[in-house]
Amino acid sequence: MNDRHTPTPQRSLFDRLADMNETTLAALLLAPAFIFISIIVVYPVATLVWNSFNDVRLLTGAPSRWVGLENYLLLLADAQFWRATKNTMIIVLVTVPGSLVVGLGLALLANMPFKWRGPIRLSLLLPWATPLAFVGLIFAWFFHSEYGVFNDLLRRLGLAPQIWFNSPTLTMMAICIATIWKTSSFMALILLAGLQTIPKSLYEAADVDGASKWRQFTDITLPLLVPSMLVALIFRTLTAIQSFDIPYSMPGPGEETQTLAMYIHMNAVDYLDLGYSSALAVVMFGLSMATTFIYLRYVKADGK
Amino acid sequence: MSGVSLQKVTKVYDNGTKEGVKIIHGIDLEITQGEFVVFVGPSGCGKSTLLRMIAGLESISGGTISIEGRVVNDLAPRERDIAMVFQDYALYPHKNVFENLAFGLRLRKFSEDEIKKRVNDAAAILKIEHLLERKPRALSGGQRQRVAMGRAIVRQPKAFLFDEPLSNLDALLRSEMRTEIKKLHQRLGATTIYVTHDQVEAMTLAQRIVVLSGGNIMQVGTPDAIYNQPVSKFVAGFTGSPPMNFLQGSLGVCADTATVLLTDGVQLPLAASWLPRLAGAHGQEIEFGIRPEDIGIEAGAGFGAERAAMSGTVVVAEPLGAETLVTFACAGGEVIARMPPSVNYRPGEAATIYVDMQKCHLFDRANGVAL
Amino acid sequence: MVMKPPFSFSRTVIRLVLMTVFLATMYRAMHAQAQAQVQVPTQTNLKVLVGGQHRPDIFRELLKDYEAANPGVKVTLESGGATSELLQRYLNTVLTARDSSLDAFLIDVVRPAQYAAAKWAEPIDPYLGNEREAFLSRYLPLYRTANTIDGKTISLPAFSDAMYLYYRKDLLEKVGEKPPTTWPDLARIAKRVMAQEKDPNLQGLSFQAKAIEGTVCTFLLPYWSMGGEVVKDGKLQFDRQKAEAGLAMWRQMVSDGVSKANVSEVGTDDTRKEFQAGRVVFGVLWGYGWNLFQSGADSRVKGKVGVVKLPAMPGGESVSCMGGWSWAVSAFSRNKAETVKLVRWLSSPEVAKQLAIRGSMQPVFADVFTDPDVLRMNPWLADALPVVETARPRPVTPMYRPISDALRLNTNAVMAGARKPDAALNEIEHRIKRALR
Amino acid sequence: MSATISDGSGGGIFTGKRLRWLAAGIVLLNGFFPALWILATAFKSEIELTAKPITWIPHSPTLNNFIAAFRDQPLPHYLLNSAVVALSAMALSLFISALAAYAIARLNLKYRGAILTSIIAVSMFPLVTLMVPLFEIMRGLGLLNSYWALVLPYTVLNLPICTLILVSFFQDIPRDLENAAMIDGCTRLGALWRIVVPLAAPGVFTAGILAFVNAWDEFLLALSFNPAAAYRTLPVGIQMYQGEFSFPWPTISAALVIAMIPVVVVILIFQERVVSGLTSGGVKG
Repeated sequence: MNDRHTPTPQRSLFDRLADMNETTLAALLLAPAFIFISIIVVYPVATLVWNSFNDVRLLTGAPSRWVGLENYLLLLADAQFWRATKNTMIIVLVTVPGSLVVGLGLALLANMPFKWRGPIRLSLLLPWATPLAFVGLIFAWFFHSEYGVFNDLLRRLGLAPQIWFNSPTLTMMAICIATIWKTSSFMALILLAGLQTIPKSLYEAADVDGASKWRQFTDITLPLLVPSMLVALIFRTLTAIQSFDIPYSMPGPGEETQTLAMYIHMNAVDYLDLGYSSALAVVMFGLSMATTFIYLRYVKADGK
Repeated sequence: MSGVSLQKVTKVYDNGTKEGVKIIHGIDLEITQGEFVVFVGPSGCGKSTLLRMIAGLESISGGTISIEGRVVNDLAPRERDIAMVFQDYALYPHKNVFENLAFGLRLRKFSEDEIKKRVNDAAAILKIEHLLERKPRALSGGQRQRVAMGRAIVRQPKAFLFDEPLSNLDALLRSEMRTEIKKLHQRLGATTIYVTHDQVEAMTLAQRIVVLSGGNIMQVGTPDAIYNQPVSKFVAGFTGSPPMNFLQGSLGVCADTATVLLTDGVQLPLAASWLPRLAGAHGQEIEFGIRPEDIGIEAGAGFGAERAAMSGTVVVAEPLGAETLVTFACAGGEVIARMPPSVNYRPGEAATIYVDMQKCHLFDRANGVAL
Repeated sequence: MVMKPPFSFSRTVIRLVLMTVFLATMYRAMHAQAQAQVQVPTQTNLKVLVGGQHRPDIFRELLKDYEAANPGVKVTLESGGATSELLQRYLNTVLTARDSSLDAFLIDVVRPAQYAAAKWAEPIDPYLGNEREAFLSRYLPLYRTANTIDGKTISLPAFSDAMYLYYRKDLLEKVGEKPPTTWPDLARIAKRVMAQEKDPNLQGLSFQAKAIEGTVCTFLLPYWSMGGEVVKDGKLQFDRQKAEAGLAMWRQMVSDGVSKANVSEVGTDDTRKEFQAGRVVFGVLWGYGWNLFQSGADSRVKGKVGVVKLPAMPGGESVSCMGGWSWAVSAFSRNKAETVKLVRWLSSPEVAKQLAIRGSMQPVFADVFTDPDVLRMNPWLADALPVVETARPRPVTPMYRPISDALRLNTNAVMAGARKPDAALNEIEHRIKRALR
Repeated sequence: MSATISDGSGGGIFTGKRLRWLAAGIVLLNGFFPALWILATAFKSEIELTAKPITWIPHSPTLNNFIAAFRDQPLPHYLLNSAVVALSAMALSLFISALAAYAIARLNLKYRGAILTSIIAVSMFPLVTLMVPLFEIMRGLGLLNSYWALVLPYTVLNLPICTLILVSFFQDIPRDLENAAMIDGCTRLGALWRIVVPLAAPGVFTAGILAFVNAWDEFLLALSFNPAAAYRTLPVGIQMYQGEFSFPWPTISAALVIAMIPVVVVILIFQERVVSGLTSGGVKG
């Protein structure tokens, strides 16, 4: 039967490329990713570090000048830097656990057997898909002292309405509430994914063993969710450190509720002070790194 | 004409050291066109690696592989004009059966008519015409197996490669598909290389069996040769079900007689035909091998002239319907014998068994080589 | 593994790419078409940017006249950020990028120093030649100075502005008071009027303390009045006592009930709206309010409004905060000569007159202030000229923006009660020093 | 809302129908309330907006705000810009991360772990920190005020999550499928595009949706790199409704409603895939 062989496909240059040995092929496949990363991340980070040791103020028109650690020294003496850092840390410390708890609650609720899953899913996806800048605007409106729905609710409950954006504390509260609303839904989606990978048989076994629902939650659900939670927490923390859109849309009095990201943006775009803003950025990058390492250490310790 | 030819083929994996790990140690093998060859051996023996090297899925570290006279060392799998049936079938889950079969033809730019014709022909041969519209996940295991074979057939390649294709099927389907494969080969007459760890498949399908171990060829031969003239204890122990029994002993060789001395003082006289081969082997440590069907309970008909009696104790009897397997403890070891269903042993019972000394095998205990 | 229904990735990607390309092409085509309509050979295309608050509609009409008078020149008007800050942020990006698509733009009167230092504006002088002195001397001296940095004309004045004290003639007459000349005086009169009217919605004084540019003036008005300076010869010259007294004066207004408690939420137009609604006795506001008070459809104060210069601190002098905008020619423009020509026209007395009549924008020429046609539409301009002539420019420095932030954000925080004056002044000092380092 | 409510597994404490309704109510309220409120605001007139006490449902609904939303700003233009940027960034990041993920998941790589880690490390760099030098780069390349100014950074910022998801999906696909395709006549890359990627469709889809939403969401770079009206994306464009002196809430609400419609439609169509993609294990890294 072998009289009619199928023809061998032509070997084009592309084929030769495709047939090369695996290491070369792998290098080629990884190249676009790394070229892009070099342009968009590596080179900028290098410039950033370089700029942070220079006085680069485009507004003055003066040429940039090596100043060593001067920008960092300025930063240490800058009350606004410390305030912005404090605000950023507050947002991290409030909204990360906040969105985890709310997200877990939403995930548990959404994991219940509903007939109509569509609306439930949509309601989990909607906050996630609403751009942060919109969320900022919407919640700024919610907290408006005269026409906002929050004060209306307070009034209806017989409580005193507040001028939210006149007080740093209340503004921070409003920012945190908006942030938690926006971020808890994605958290819920990830945790929902985690919940659905827990085998039913574990709960059946626990039922047979006579464990209460609460014990099942603390002894089965929570521990098995830890891996999903950790991943979600790392990403959530990194984004919380970068909080910009929501605080930007909901400014409090003065710069009392400015975040680090906003301060960097202000120095960079409004003051065109690239040296100082770079130093700020390097500090912020340090914060992100440190956070990631702390998490990773925890993950490793947990792994053992 | 040569179908597939392997010359000094080696495979070395990089493990960080300078030498690497050698998986295949210089294989030489000629497979003639249209021949059905089975690679058999325990897992890890390198049979699958060798098959994948022929397919082009593994690189070749040394030597040459040629298919119908063309060296294929540097050709990509698609350029070797071979077809392969995988252990888990590897059907494209997102394509229906027709498209699974047609995929290779489409890539080779066949006309639509030709594709239809070939797919329909293959489907007819494999009796899967009614499944063409289905997706793989809607097929049973046996049907998937047929589709996988169909995908190979439509291409009309220079060689078929089978990688343990039946191991995921249950026993009944397995023997059915075994028959199908054999029929198919008889019908198509294509060069076929078939990898399995199942010696029954090897025995039933192969025109020639290649027994592999540790990346070396142990023996190449027809099923009959492999079964009846194993070159080593390894090959002997690999074929047959249940496998050959081995008892430890030594040789007693005189001028005109040779005897196997087993433990507990059991002595078995060897046929005279052995003598030429055993010159100077007196006292040599050996393994005495005898297949279960060559042990009987009586000196009656069906056995060759020279039988030796051994006394032993019944350990367990396993009736299989057509026969009963009886395990005896004797001569410091255990032997399994294939008995007629009529035997009626109780465990612990003493019995005398007869060994057909015409069919026995002797292996050097040090290196396992047949004497 | 469980497989999803058929899904061809490549097909989807191709579709997406095609869709994107289609959308982009469509978009480009739309644009190209819009431009093709005006594409005539040998034609000069100029692009001019104004802010959203600069009445682009009026400019568009005026530019049609220019195009008619100058065949071969086509001017496109783009309107950018709504506030001075947003407009500047836009220009910051465009100009740092050395983008040549904008030929001229309106810049706030506080910015020429920055444009000079950053070399973003093409100095006008070389294009004026011998006419230079004659041309520039027509402008109000204050505005000529404001647009001249280190002897170079960075931009040409477009219109002037200043902060005025608007007051309710009717209410003051009722209590028999004249417009106040000092801030304590103002507080006193306001309290009398409020006591007289017994209207809980009536406030004595509306001024701005929201974190907006106008709040810089709020800080500076009493500070200047006492003779304070912020930047001199590029160095900070900060008088804490005067600054503290100024802030104390404003806080006093709130604690006395003359001004609203939430003054930190009050922006420029809040003052305008409330005054217009008849809920304010005195209002500190830019010139744009007049027209709206007198002719706004829903104005409740028609014919009841007076304008005077701002009160002084006790023992100090009366000052106003100088405002206004200027035309700058982009240093990256590809048609500088044509653009200078356009900008000269835009800042000419003829255009100033039109702007004053149609949009009641304040001119930068003394004779336009007193032009009969202009005065017929805007009689108040007669009163405005002396105020404008004595207004003071905000600190002239390339680093104006950070200084502005320091002043207004801290003033806002103090007025919101979120920061102690002492801490705020420390911060003002610290940040300005840093900006000027 | 704390963990005390339920174990969530197959009913838990919430066995009663009424409690289940309560749970659904909480989730729905949380998800929909802001959107509904904005929808209601969009139909209110300026006068009704400042009425006290505020009204929850518009008394005399008006479409004027929608008209104003289209009149005051080129809203369709912003929508188009957002769509072009988000779709291009999505397509590009899927393509690049599919190649990288394939190399990591399948090929013989020496420093597999380190390579994956270094791609994921990209997400450790806060956007604002990169903004200034990126601005310089875009300026240098003359890309400010262009689609590329956003597409390039969005592509890279999506690489970590896309690569992570695709690697885990690729690893789930039996190698022999690819081998079969190569024997059938595909090149290695051909097998990647024809067999591996389609089979990883749920993962590709999840990664794509995440990439799309991330790009659709982004504000900071869009604000800084593309301030010109012709290239403004929606989040930036929406901010343009506010004036020097005013903040027209009803118009902004109407614009928000219009801006959200495409996303809601996309979610309605794809919600099944989004959730199943996320839950099929991709995101858990």
